[in-house]
Amino acid sequence: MPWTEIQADSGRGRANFEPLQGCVRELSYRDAIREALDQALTRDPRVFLIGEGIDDPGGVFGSTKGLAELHGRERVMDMPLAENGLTGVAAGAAMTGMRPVLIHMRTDFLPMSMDQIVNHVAKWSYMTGGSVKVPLTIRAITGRGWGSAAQHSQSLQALFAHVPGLHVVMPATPHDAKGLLLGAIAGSTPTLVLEHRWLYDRTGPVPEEPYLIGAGSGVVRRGGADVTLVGVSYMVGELMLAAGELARTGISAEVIDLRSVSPLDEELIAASVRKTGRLLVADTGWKRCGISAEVAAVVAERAFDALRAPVRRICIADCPTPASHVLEQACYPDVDGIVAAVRGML
Amino acid sequence: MPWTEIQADSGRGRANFEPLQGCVRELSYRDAIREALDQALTRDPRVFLIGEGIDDPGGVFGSTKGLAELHGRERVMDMPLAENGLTGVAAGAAMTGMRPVLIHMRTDFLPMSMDQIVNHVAKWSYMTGGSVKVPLTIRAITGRGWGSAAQHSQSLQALFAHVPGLHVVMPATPHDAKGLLLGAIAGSTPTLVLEHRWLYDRTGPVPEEPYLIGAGSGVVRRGGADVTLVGVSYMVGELMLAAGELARTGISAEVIDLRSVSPLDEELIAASVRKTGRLLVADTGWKRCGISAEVAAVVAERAFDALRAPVRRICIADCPTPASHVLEQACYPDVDGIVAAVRGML
Amino acid sequence: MNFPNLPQSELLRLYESLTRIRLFEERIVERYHEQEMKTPVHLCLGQEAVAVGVCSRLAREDYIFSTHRSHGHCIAKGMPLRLIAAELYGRESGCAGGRGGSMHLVAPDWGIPGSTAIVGGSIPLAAGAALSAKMQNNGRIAVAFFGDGASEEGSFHESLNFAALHALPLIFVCENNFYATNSPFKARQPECGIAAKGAGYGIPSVTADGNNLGTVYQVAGEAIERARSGGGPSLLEFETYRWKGHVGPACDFEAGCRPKDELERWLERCPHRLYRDGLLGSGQVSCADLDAIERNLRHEIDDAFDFARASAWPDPATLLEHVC
Amino acid sequence: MNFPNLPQSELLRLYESLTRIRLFEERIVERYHEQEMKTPVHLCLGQEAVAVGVCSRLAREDYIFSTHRSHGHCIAKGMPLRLIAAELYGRESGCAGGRGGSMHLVAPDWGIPGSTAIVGGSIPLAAGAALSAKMQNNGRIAVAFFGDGASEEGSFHESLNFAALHALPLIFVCENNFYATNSPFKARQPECGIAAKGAGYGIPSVTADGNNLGTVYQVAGEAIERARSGGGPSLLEFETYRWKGHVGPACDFEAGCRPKDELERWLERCPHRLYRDGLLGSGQVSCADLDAIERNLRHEIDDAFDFARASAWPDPATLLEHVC
Ligand SMILES: Cc1ncc(C[n+]2csc(CCOP(=O)(O)OP(=O)(O)O)c2C)c(N)n1
Ligand SMILES: Cc1ncc(C[n+]2csc(CCOP(=O)(O)OP(=O)(O)O)c2C)c(N)n1
Ligand SMILES: [Mg+2]
Ligand SMILES: [Mg+2]
Repeated sequence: MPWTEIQADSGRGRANFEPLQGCVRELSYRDAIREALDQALTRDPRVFLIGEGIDDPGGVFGSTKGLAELHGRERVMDMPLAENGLTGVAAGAAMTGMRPVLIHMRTDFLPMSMDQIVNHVAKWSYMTGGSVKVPLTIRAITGRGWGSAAQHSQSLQALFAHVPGLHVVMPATPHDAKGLLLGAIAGSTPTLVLEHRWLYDRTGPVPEEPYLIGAGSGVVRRGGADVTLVGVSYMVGELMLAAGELARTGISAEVIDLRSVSPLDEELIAASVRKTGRLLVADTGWKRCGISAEVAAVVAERAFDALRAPVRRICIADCPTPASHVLEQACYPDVDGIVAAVRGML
Repeated sequence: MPWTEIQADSGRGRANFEPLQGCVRELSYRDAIREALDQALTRDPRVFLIGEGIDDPGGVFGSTKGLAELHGRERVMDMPLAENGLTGVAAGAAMTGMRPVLIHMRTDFLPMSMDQIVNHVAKWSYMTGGSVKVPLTIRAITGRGWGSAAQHSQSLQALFAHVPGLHVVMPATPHDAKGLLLGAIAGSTPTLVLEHRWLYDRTGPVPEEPYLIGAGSGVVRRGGADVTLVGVSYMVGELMLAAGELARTGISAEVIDLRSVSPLDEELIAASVRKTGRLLVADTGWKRCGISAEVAAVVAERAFDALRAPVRRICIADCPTPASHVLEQACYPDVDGIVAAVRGML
Repeated sequence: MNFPNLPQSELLRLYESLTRIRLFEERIVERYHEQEMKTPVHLCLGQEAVAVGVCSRLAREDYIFSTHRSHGHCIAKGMPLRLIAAELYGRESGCAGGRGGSMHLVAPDWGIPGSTAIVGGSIPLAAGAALSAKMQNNGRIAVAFFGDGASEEGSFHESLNFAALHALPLIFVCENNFYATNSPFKARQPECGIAAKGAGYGIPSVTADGNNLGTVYQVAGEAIERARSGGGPSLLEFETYRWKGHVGPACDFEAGCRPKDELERWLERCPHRLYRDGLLGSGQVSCADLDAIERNLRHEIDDAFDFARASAWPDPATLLEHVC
Repeated sequence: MNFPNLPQSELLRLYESLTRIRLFEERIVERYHEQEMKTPVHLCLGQEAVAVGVCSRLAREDYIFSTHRSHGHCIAKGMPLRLIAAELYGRESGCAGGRGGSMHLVAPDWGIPGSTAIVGGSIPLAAGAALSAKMQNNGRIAVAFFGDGASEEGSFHESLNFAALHALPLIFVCENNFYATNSPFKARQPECGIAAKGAGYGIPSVTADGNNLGTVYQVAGEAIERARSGGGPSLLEFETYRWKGHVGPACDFEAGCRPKDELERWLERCPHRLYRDGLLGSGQVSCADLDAIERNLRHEIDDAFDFARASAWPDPATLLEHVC
């Protein structure tokens, strides 16, 4: 079992936006994903990738580019357009000794396979009394912009975070993209790895050796005393920018990158809010029953007495994504909105 | 348009658990649903019902019993086992002049049709700039108990409440079952009516004439000063029992029946918590990113300074539903647990 | 009666399996009213020959994925009755530790990675197991059991296409009992039959008598042989009939769910009696041989139910175990 | 060339429609680099004959449901170019007020209740419109346009079954361009063809040349006639080819997505040139007639693009309008 040789990295508390100690190599988020897949395919014969067009010249925005040539089309498989059925196929393979990575170009295609994900994959371990595990990894990418509109821009993490039996991780850095993906592939829990298209070109330090990050641990990206800013995925970078902006007027913001929305690092959040007394949550998805609701609820349960201001939630607008550029801009949250919200809390 | 003759009933603040003024007729929740369907079919030729076995002798736990004989099998249609496709069929019919009511025996079958519900039905009005509406009503029933296990007992309202473009209502009384269902059928917004199997035999006053309850308004079922208990569906009755129990030791609980989880009656909740300073939310579904999270978040946003105790959430356990009776009992929340939680808040 | 030309030992093995299912299901009917099996039961009485004919041709390592109506498949595949009975009784010693109940029978050691109560769900899962076997080149094959209703789900089409594309070692076994709950076939499908769907994918497909064990044995054998030798998937539609209501131990024709004479016609074609008559008619065995087998089976079933009822309940403190 | 034997006016109407699509798509190619159309475009260059052959046989009230690659269908159905162009430019005057973009063209007044970018989604929606027409007995029929990729989705199978069961006035029109994004047909389906799927449901099904407008016109006409007279659904698979990349105005063979000689072979079978040559060869029209039509069309397109670019932006304050 090649995975057992790899040290799991809880990563808690380390600011991965800073250069990693001793790690000088920079990689893009895209290449970090690709490296993780390549290493998993190389080290573990049980791993295979499957997805629509993953072996084509584009290679899922570059994240699978060349892997079919390296590892063969039996292990880097194209598939028919049949998301639900193929999720079942991948799950059935996972139940019988393989470690599939199922890849979707858009998170929007996941609702096609909700039956298999929610009713089968998430429940199989429990329904079988733990006797059959489903070590399935599902990658899906959320985009933004260029008029992709309602069916090609969704950020649906809450639908999966709601359902017990799944892990849901959302890397914000190249380092975490590699580690969380390898952690998902190595683990025995079915895991959704939700990536953000707008992070693909971002670069950062990524160790060459394989390393695993398990689901469930957030990290403090920046320490602060006046307000806790909690975010996921693309919004973490926005929060970091907002924190920088706020610092210029003397407001000290702590930024938490959840990395995992299921399990959720409740203690990290609660401890921070107990310190700062203020909470703003920024999510790439919708508000109602979303990740931001859960984070707010956790704080209302665990740190209510520390709260010195109303909780604020910064999410995508409560509508399907519009196509027109001017509406898009109104729909997506931005740094100015975050900064203004924080100022309103003080 | 027969619907315009019917007075919409906002219902806010009326305690429907008490006999309605001037209404003496009692009906079961099951028969209230059946009456609503019968009246809709009678008054509006655009209405038709479609679902697996809805014309059989059982008639969806009695809720459609005899309607095929009364209105014909063209309007009370059996269908193939093809939930996603048939949701699309119903949606296509709704886009072109009909008012279908699609019926599922179990809420668990809704994930099969998430693609059509989330990607099509919920988005069509917006994607078409409001030019094509989808007046589709989807009924689904959640059960409990008798070892139905993980795939036959889910309460998935949060998955739908998360998605803009849908209304999601959950009647707790026979009166609301009729009014919310008629409201859904009469409206132009696609609406999920989520019923609870354990309420089917409950009786209560139900006016004979058709009446509409729109989505979005909760009701205070019982006034109180010390704690706000917010619930939906089957949990409302449990909260009422808990409130009675608490009253015996001098604790005055206000009970809110949300009736609608999307839209959510935020102001009703916030106003109550501003008065009582304490919030407990009871849901039939899971906790993480669930209805209880949203209610807690709304309070953390809108009434944080009134809170005098941590928010408490009482939900189904964070696991798929087990089959064994002894595990089932541990999995579902009960009145004792609610009472104990409230005592812990005071 | 297409009675198989087989060695006596094989004929008796089939009889034993067929009878084991029959008696086990009858025992559930007998005891269900006690309300100690607190789980819905979807009995396969009347349909046993499909399970036996198919599973008797499989190796223990081969995979089957079943549905809400899984008892027969699992018993025929060799799963010990104790594991099933204890699961029905919600006990810790059940195959899923009481978490699954009747609809989620599982026994990895007997090639049963699980069963699903979502109609159509078993089909792509079995295709996945077949893919897995192919990738691991371990010589195994997979069987998807499903009903006529499941053939209407998109997952059936998606799996047919994928299996044909990759020539997977997979057998699609449809038990067409002409009903999905109380909905008759003709309210759900045009009269083309289910096997007809296979042709569109180039998959060898047949419709056969599911109440004739000899026929099932033969048809399944050919498909399994083809799958094992790299010939790809097959689709087998077996016509059969369920005797009891969709769920529970009672009949349903009194409730108006199905015409009584339809049931009566099918009762005359009882798969167990047909096979037993053929067996006795073949002159290879005596009544006494068969009675002895039945006696042993009754002991086996007594033991399973006793074991189940004597087993401990799951500990509620373990509620959250095995979620992930 | 199966050139249709039709009155001159009808022949010219077809030519006009075919050319309108061609020129409109070419205009997008011309202007897309300006980055003012901020929406992905899936062009139908090379596939126009299917849209024209089918839609020219429909009444304005008949329904079509289209996909991400919908421009041709909507234009052929009669939707004004202004509504499309303004939508591509994200303007308030677009068919969806700028909310839909290129992939969600809609025009209820021209029988277009909408288009979906979820592959396979258009099929059950069209079946629903057909059911609606049948229930309302209003004489309308519905068309589901979809690609070869969509035929792999379960929704295709579910819709075939439902349409056959209820003899719906529905035409399944599959544009088989042999690719889904960059995945070739043979990586996704066995070599049975898509029309072969219809037989399993008793649905009349044909595979035909989608680049020959005459053929499409004839085949579609027969199916539409059958649907309108209560004869139920048909499945039409039209073989064709897309000239541009899956999305955007560029070619994709340089990127290695498809072999260049494949494209070249299909370019030789340009549906527009084939039809134009046939038309001229028929002796019924002159080059000058056709040039006049083209000139008018260019003005129509100029007008549409000018209108679009001169139109107001949607007001961000209306962001939350039309959600429900
Ligand atoms: C996706 C889904 N839809 C509906 C149901 C409810 N249901 C349970 S069994 C059943 C009938 C299945 O019929 P068939 O596949 O023919 O199997 P049979 O019961 O006849 O063995 C139905 C509709 C379900 N469990 N799953
Ligand atoms: C359900 C779903 N899966 C995947 C995609 C991504 N996607 C968009 S278009 C397309 C190819 C569709 O192929 P086809 O149906 O043949 O239509 P074509 O583009 O060739 O016209 C794919 C895979 C999608 N939009 N929806
Ligand atoms: Mg059946
Ligand atoms: Mg194509």
